[in-house]
Amino acid sequence: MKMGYLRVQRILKNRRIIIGSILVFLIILFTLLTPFIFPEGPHVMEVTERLKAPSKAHFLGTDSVGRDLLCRLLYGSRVSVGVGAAVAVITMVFGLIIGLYAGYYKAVDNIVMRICDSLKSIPSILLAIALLAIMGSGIGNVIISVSIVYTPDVARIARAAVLTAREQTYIEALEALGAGANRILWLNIAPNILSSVIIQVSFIFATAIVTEASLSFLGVGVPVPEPSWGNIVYEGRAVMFQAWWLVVYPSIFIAVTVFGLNLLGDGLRDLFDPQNS
Amino acid sequence: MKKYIFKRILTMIPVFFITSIIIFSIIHLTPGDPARVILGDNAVESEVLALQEKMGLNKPLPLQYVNWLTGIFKGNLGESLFIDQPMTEIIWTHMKPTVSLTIYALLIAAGMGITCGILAARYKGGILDRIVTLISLCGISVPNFIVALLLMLLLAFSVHLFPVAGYKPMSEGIGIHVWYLTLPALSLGFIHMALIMRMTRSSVLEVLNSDYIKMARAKGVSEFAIMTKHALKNALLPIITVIGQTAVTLLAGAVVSEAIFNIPGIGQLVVTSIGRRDYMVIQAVVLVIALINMFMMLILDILYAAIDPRIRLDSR
Amino acid sequence: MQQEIVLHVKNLSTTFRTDQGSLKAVDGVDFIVKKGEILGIVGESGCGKSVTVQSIMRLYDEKKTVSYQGEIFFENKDLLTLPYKDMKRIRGEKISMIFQDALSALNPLMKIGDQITEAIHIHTKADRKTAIAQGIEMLRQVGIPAPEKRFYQYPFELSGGMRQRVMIAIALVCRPQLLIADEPTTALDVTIQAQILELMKRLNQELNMGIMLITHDLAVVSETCRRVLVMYLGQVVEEGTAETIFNHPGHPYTKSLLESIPMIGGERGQKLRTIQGTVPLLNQIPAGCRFAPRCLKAGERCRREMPQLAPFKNEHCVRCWYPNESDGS
Amino acid sequence: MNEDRQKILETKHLKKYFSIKDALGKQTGVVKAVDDVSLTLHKGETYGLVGESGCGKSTLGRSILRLFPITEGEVWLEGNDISNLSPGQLRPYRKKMQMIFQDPYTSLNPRKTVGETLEEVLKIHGEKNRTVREEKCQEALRTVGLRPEHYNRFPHEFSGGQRQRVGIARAILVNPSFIVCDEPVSALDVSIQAQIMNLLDALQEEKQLTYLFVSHNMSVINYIADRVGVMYLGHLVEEADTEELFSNPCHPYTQALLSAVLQIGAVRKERIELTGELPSPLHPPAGCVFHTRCPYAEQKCKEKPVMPRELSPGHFVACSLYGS
Repeated sequence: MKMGYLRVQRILKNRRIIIGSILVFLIILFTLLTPFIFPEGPHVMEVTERLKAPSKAHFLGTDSVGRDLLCRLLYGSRVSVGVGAAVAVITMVFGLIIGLYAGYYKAVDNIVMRICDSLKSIPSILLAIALLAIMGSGIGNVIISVSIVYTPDVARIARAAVLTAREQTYIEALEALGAGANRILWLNIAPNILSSVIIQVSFIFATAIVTEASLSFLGVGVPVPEPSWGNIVYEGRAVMFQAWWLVVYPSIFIAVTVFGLNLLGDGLRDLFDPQNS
Repeated sequence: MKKYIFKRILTMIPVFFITSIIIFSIIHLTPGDPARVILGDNAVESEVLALQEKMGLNKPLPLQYVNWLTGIFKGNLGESLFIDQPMTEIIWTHMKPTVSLTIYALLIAAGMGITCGILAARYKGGILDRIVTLISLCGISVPNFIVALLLMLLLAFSVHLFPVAGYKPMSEGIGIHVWYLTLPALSLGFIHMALIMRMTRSSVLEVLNSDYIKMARAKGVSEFAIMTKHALKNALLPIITVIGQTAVTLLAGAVVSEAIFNIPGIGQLVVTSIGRRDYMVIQAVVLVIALINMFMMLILDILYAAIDPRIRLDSR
Repeated sequence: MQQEIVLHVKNLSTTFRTDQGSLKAVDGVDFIVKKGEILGIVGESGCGKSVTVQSIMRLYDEKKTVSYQGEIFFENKDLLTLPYKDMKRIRGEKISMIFQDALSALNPLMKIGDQITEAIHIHTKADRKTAIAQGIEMLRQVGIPAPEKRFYQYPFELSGGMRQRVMIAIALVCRPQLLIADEPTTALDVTIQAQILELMKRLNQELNMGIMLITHDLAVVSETCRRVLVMYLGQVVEEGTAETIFNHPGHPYTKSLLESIPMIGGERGQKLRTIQGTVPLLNQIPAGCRFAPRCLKAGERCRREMPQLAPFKNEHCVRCWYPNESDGS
Repeated sequence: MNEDRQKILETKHLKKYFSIKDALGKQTGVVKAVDDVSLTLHKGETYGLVGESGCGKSTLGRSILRLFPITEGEVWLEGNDISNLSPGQLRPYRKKMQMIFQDPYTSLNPRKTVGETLEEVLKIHGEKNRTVREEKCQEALRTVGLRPEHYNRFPHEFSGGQRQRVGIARAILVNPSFIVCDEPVSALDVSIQAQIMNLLDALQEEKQLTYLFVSHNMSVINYIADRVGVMYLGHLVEEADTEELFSNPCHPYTQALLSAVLQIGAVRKERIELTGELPSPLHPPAGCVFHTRCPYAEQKCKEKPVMPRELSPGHFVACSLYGS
């Protein structure tokens, strides 16, 4: 899509995008490189090395069963960032479709909006927990339930963007030309609202990571042997007072990633619609 | 005004029904038979049948739904399989801690959020503005269970300013009650404080460069009066919306804080009920929370209409 | 008698700091406003007319985005050097201003009465009761029917014309010496526009109050104003009485502007004259006379040297090396 | 006179009502935006439709183009009744009638280059071949006075006047016979206005186009229209040839409208000032809709509705003062 008018220096001048994308890039890079840094995987236990403070052997120390914290955190990032990315994509696709048709057709709008309101009135974590209780925990189910919880947010943003786009007279011009509804929706409205949807999705990516971590922390998310930032903290909590690093370092990992994503989202909003930054 | 409230209540009825259908279907679309799951695999067939009978699971689904719904209107929310108190009592006892926690967290979030947001907008671009923007950005980046654990480590464990965990009900004195709830409320409210701060700042900024502020200035109104008499009231509308949304998500957040500081709140009840498949309780609690949220949305709308004459008078 | 000068603007320049560098939206503007006179400032969008008047009221954010040069003398004080907080004694009491769209210029959540009495309480010591009485009387004076009822209503409950009158009432309730009207009738329909312009002329007589009328509509200026300034790209290119400007325009820009307006009664078949090219951006201002690239009579000197606003006939100044020696047709 | 020329467009008692529903979908009111309007346009003619905001002139233009369903009455395009055609049946007629919009800043898709916007027009009407499309679009750009290098630029790189030219290029691309111009010059500065009006004039000559020119500016209508219709609160209150209407306005509203129009240097004539406020379209006054503000209103004006009557050839007035 020709974005001719997004001049490069406007992007470079926008500090938030730069820092945000660097942070996100680093996290993704480490996630991909993990199998090379720790080829033996996250489950290696050296029982003699239990609860060791951060040292040269174990940069970030070890957990209650002697597994290296840095290794588990890196493998954990594959889960957490993976879940976040998957939720982001799913919510974007479904949110966009629902929002597009809800914004364009009044009938669809009433039904969809009532459902979104109802989904919204059930607190997100409870809804996620309830869904997980049905489907059983596991990465796939976590992704599905968190996506269900956040799709209404994207749908609401997409719908609002469609309603404003529809007021523009170039849509009326297309109708006067006899253009079909799908051509108007997908070739004219969708590309124009993509920017506000992408901004919302970057925030949902961050919130999804937080929700996954909270779910795992409540013991309903990713099942324990498989490392995820949430369940690492969940396990660390029991021995928190002897081994503070089991709680502090995962927190830093989560905070940095989510902070980077939020920065990226803010920067994109400045770039795409500067007036309401 | 009354017609407006009536109209709002009308629109809530379909939402209530859809919510109840969602909750009901979540519980009853469980793969496998809830009764067998509760009694465990080696349960005797007759026991399973008896339990099914007790829970009314053998009737067709729509009938069960109708019975459940009519039960609600009659105030009978079904009984818990593990706690032998009437459902309303179970919910009420678990509700009290969550309510005081949420209100306390909301006070912190709204209080800090609005004041910092206004100051940041008033001195746009100054150091205060940059600090507030940074705090609000970090605020939304750190999940509340991390904030909780860090607070626990810093303020409770190493410095003993606050109790590490636990809960003291109101009956044992306001001071202790609040003292125990401070860390949970702080951790719960921190993320929402950041959200309110961001929204307040952007909505005050938007109002400050509107035409009626320029007209007020052209009338000779002082900058202070512009902020207090003109800007704040207009900026209040979007702020109320975000506070309303915050209140709804606080109830969700409470689940995590209650788990960390083991406060016997509604969130704790749900998590344990889900653990032991106590469906009736899950259904009742989630429905009550949804009702509270809808009620809060109604209050929000009424507050909105009270402030904005265009809504109040339009619906004459 | 030499009418007393209310306002004297000397070599005013307003520069905006934007991310494309600093743009001089108003570049060396000079004019005077006499007591009880209606002065029209006319020009196409982007010519700096609105920036000029908002600079007089110093409505821009001086800390970050705007800097002023030149002097603005009012009651022999230079408004530009006055400390910012002292401006609030001038605004609304000595000089007040009304804007194009009353719906957005009135606080939507505040009753009309409160918005009027607010101005009274700021500038006078009147107690609550007299303020209300003054307010209602002012609403009646601007021609609002049933002012007592309207006093307690909200802006959105009134029609466009009515809201415009309320804004005028708010601006005039403290009897300022000068009213600045920035495109006051642009958003109104023809019949309502006529009513508002009639009202402004009546108030100008009754209160002997100077009015500065800023608009892009030459017809509004010709029917309402005594003296006219024509602006182009941040500069005054012609100044004179309405009668001379509209019948014997000196500057080529004014002349071709007048010829591109369709007249009722003019011959209908013949093509309208147009000005070729477009208004240059503020960061691509041509050397020499700013209208040279679009002017049919532009000579070598015009492209090299910027003409000054020089006297051309009595009470008629033009910024052009070769003003039109029209034969007074 | 214009009887022998071919009738391009005709509306018969056209009505367009918008119903206002409350939250439950119960209808609480009806806005009679266009109420029983009949007009005829002949080939190569410009019909000026004038009136203040809220009088329904834009709705009339959009109803004729069938941008929304018609409540009642008929629309005939080149002898075919298109009042109740389904979108599919309507498609061939879409090519014959097009529209030019008021606001140059929202009439073009900001994320598509001028070339893409124009080519999409031909794609919709089945022109598969890419080079043919590009040729036609470049040709259209040239006819509206833009240069080939504008083809790949985005709308925000153009001035208001240039964007309006692109809007005109889009309208003439399908060689329509009839164009609704909805306030095409109101948002433009005076000098640009003149350029666009000259362009529309030239295109009318060259392509024998018929315009329904909607505007609230009487001077613009006087210059460009051959025939004029004056609308008030959804009704066509007067209709005549341009010279006739401007020299001999009969309906009190037209007289008031003309007297309120400001003219440069014109000798100041006494002005008929309308009293009262424009009534809300939700509850239009009974009988003649103008009687609440009409200086000559009599008792009969308040009771029976008024049908247009032909005072002189081609000059219709809907006012009971001119009755038998």
